[in-house]
Amino acid sequence: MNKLSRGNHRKVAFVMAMALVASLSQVAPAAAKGDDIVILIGEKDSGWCAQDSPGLDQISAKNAVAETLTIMNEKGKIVPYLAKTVENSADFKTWKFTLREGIYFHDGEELTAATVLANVAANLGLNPLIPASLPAIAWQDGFGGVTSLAQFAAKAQALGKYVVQFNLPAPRPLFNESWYANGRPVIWSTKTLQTKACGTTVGAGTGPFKIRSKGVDQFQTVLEANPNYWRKDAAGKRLPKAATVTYKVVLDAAQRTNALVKGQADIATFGASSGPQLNEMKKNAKLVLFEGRRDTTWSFHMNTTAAPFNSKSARLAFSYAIDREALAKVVAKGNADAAYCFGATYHPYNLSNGGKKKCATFDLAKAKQYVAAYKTETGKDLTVLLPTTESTESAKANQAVCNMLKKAGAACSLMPPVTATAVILRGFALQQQVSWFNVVAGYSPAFADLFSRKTNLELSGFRFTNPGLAACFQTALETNAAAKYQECAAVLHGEAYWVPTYNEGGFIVARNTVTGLGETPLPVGGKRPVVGLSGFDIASVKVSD
Amino acid sequence: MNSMMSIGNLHVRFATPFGSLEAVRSVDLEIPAGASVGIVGESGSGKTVACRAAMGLLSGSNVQRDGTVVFDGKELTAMTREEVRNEFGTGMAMIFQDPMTALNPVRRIGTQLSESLRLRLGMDKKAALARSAELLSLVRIPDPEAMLKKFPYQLSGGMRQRVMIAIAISCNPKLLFADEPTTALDVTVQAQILQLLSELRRDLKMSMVLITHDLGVVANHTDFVAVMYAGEVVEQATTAELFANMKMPYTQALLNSIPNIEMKSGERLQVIEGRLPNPVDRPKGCGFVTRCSYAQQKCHDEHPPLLDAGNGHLYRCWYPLGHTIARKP
Amino acid sequence: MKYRVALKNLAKAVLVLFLVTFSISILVRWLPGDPIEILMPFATEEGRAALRAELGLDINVVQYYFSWLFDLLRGDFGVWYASTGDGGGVPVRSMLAVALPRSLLIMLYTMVVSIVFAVPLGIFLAYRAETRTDKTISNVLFAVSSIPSFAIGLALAFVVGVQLDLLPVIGYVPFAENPSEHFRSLVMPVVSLSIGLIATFSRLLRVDMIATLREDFVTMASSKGLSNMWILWRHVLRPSSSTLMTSAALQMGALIGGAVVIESVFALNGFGMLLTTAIATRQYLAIQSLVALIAIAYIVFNLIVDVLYAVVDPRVRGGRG
Amino acid sequence: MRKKYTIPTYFAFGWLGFAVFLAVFGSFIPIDGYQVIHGDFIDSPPFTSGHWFGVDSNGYDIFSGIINGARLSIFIAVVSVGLGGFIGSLLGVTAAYYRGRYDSVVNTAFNVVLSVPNLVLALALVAVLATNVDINEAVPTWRRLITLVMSLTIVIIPILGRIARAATLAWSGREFIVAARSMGMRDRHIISRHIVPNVLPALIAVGFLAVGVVIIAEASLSLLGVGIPDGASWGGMIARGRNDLEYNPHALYIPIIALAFTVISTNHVGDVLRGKLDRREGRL
Repeated sequence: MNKLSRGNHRKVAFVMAMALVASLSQVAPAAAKGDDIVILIGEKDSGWCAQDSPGLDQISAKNAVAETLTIMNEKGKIVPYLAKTVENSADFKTWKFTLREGIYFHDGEELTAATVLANVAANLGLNPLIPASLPAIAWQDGFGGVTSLAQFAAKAQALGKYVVQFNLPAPRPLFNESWYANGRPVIWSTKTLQTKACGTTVGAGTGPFKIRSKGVDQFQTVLEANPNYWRKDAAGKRLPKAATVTYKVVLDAAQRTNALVKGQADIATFGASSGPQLNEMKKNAKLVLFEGRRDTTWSFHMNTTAAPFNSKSARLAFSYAIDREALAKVVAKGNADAAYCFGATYHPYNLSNGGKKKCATFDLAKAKQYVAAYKTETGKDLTVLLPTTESTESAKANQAVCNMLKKAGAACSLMPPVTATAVILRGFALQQQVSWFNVVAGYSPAFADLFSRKTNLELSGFRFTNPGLAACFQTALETNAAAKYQECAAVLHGEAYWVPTYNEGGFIVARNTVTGLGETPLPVGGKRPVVGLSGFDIASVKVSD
Repeated sequence: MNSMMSIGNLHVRFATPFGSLEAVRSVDLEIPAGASVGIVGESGSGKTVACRAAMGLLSGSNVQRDGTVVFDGKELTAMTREEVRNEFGTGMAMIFQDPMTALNPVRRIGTQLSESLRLRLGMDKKAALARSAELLSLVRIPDPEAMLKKFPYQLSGGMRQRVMIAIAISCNPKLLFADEPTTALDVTVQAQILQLLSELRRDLKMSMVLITHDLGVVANHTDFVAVMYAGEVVEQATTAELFANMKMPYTQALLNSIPNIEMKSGERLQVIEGRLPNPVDRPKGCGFVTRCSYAQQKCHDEHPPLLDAGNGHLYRCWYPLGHTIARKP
Repeated sequence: MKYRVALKNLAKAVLVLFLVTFSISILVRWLPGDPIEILMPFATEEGRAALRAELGLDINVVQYYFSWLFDLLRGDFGVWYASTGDGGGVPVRSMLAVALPRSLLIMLYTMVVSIVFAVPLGIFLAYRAETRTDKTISNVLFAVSSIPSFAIGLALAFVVGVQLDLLPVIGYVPFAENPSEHFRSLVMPVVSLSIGLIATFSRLLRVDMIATLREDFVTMASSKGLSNMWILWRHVLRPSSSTLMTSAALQMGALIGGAVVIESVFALNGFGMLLTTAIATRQYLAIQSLVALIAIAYIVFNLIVDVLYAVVDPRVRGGRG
Repeated sequence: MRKKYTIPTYFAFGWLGFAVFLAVFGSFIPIDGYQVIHGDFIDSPPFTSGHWFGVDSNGYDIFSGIINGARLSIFIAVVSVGLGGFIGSLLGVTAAYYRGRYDSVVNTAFNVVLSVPNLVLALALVAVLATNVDINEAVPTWRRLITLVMSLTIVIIPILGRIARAATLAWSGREFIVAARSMGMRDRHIISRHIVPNVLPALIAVGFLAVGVVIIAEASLSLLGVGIPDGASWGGMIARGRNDLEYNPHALYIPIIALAFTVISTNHVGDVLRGKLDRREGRL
């Protein structure tokens, strides 16, 4: 026992209480906001330049800085944007882009035909400083596989200071779409293209905002208003309206929700997989939700070059095992539709679009049957490995799928994110059995490129190596006929190369103090959609506070 | 007379972070068969280390032992660890100073006592336990059967020391080291234990080395005495010779520091002033010089060799007692 | 003499450091898959060869280790390869410049807060030892120290952050930018990390202080008529704090990497996140350099505590000889 | 005199017994497996009929998940602490007993492992060991489990090894060890009969604490996505329920409570055991 006498323990308690009070009296008022907009996104910044492959969240940030020649309006039509007009020959082989005059990059360069040619060359990997880019998937074959600047000069030329003409070897009815490609092929200034750090920390575009800082840790990008921005609002007033925009990366949807509810951010983006959060935010009077059209189909893509999905039985077993209604419910909580065909019903690939053809379905008995068939075929049990990312949503959704597969008698486990991330870095699904893939195909069938072409990227596991199917899609691409697309799509479904799971529209949630989302008219008429594939129009956004 | 153990030129050095420490320096010692030899010295004088080194109980990478030890005609210092181990218990055994720490607190007396019988003598469990009970009665422990089942903490100090002795003699050793066997006990028990040891030695025909700081103990229970100071033997003789003809001032100081029943009340007990020299950094002269009331300049400058006063009486002093030299004021 | 001991300890620390970094070199080589395929899927042959040389895949692991070591000593922590797959990237050093200060500050605040609360609490409990108050609080602390910090963090973010609307739920604000926001942004992460530590520390201190209170010099001080507060703070605290300090040093090392989960809960993107990402994305050079940093920090903290022992407890200073 | 157990002690033993019971006999309880999706009950609160603990947002019954998680969490903790404790104390005890170069090597190895935070170490080990060179080949669940257990074992080895070493150092200086040697006992005998019985109480007590550490470590690894595949452990349930905090708090808190109760109980039992096992020594 203690040798101290008792009595003044009150003093001890008092000292402790004082310490407690002293440490809690730190609370200070929140910082003032004004024209500073904070946007939370769920994707890390891995670079914006031609060679990088940002996802949708980062593209929306990137498009606030750099813009595309064409753009998609809220009706889903591709219209000229940095280009004033886009003309094509009747055979879709010659395309002429006339640029707007008087547009200047953030570094002072004027937008001219020469700038556009420099950008194309960079995207094709002809700029020795900038390696080949991902948009090249969409372009390279269109240019007939050019490998040198000399070859390139024959295909693309400046017809004047503001006019560029492309001569293609094969018909490309959707060449103007390739110049949009969901906001990817932006036009950078020539100096930017010649910097090795292009898009990582620096970048001069024509957009409403300039880069103030881009964190090397990939978690924060701060933009400031471009005073010389070329577009004006409906009243002819100067844009942009905000002084600064901060894109903060917060990987977890629940944290984005918390921060938004608290007012730590003005706008945040969400996928339908954040269903519980979305449902809760819908009830919050301080928040406004915008949902895009449900035309993004989350699908499983099978790697047909390796076991087990080189076997048709395995693919069919997988396709029949997935209870799409249950999955949509688990993942999106009513914020997405179960998907049986590619895209929404109006999509040219969609087999039920004006047709009577059937898409993939859920059928447990058949799934079990094909699992057994695979066993007979190969002597092995069907074992599936699903890649996951760090996010809770990913683990949740994949686990639900895994359990569906187990119900059908297949073995299934989740690939841990530490492995999956490394694998994904090898170039999408280069070596995975299967991967989630969102087919952003709402208005445009351009993703047929993925099935039909050879590129320098050799994503052989990623694309179909089925020559017959590739030819089918090539023809579809050249004719742009819905019937042809559907013919190819029927093979896709029949062979279960792709397994659609659910359709989502994507969400943008803003606080009710935010105004101007999707308001600015496009120069050629129409508007950008609030929830589009390349981000909303940030130029007109303002916070009233 | 047969020699039971003969220690020649024994050195023990410990490597420490502060340099090499020589705990035992050039010790020569003869232990005749059947005799009892006392080793006397203050704590820290190296007596325990010397004995453990002689037995081969010191181990570790920081210990260096030089010299020769011949036990029962076998040269221990030339044997492997395993061969030496085979001599333990049956050849030589040791009784420890503190029976409190020398018994394993978590094991029963019976287990601890019988394990050496089983492991060293190959007895079966039953025989070993029976023999254990005999051993306990040999060391005069009442009700040995009940004692076998007890844990060390349930015993008094004297009882524990008896158990220690029983363990040590369990395998009939030829040579028994008793390292301050009574220091931890109270005075009445001390006498009983020493008496017991002497009787056991006689009955079992063992040799014994009795390590102590108490010259009084030595006087009653040993045949030969070696006095150690700072790692060296400083005086050595038969017990009778030593007490009759003391040569070392240090031995005398030790004798004076024993409490005496005949002391008058109020009379101060003499203590040896000062400290042992730093074992890492020894003075070059006599180690006792700073504490010796007879010290001269020569004692500071030169280390005294071991001199022979006849009768096998060895001492290490430039100015032994009996010389007529003025005491320092 | 004492310098020799210090030098020997230092030599041991350096040896441990060497072994840690060398083991990591080997471990990194074991990571499955061809690093070139992962870091540079789109590179040219020359680029691949260059990266191969940079990662030391063309030389044996020993040679590679030493070249990495010399780079590290020169302050070159290697390159963080961009996901572009062309072998380009940013220096790990600049990534560290962003992430490290955050984590260090969080650690520092956590330690300060934990000790500031744990010491009075430990003293109070020791003072009231074996009373009902002590037993109740001790049991509660015991329970609290068993709750994982992320659980506390998640609950705090929801209740204090969203429902009570008191503190920000995400993000980090640098001190230079806005001092008051800086502290506000770190309150919840620090509290979630501290609660367990406060419980652990005060329990440790309580036990040691109860032992010290039994010693005679306390009776002595008491008999001199000194007040209990004075005795507790001036006489008892110092000799009772060695276990607390040891534990604090060990926790320091663990906190550096262990705050990973809390960093993800509050979207702080500090050192822990950097390290996890480095492992996930096979940033070979970065993994090595980051782990080496942690090991260095751990070892330095332990050396500092050795010195602190001597400062706090003179017995350590004198007792060595 | 036998000290009476307090209420918390009864609770701790009771809970651990219950958890072990669930782990061993959980599969005989007549309810659906944890993987069954109860589509109609998604997000049901606790005490819904048929679902005592409610249903999480994936449609999994939480009670069933707790039972299954008990099995995994306890298996992982017991095996890795048992194995790590065995290897660690083997190394620690022999190192402290034999000293010398062997001791330096072992001690340095412990320091090397300890200087990397255990979560980082486990994460790196899982990344290395639970990945196939051929990505197309699924890493089987048993291998993931073994990898996780191995990683946590490696984390535990130096923690318990150091304790064993320190305790052995203290005990091997005691006279009874020298006494045993002076009687000609073999080293192996001395270690197993004289040192281990004395070191064991401390090891068991710390071992129970380590069980708590491992359970939390497994949960943290799950939160980082490298835990037990399919999120079947308590940590996995927490990781899955994390985003549902505001909507289905029970999906997060029930596994956290189960986990915290278990950790509190193991810690408490560790404390009680230490007191009990050390009593003989304490009386000396």
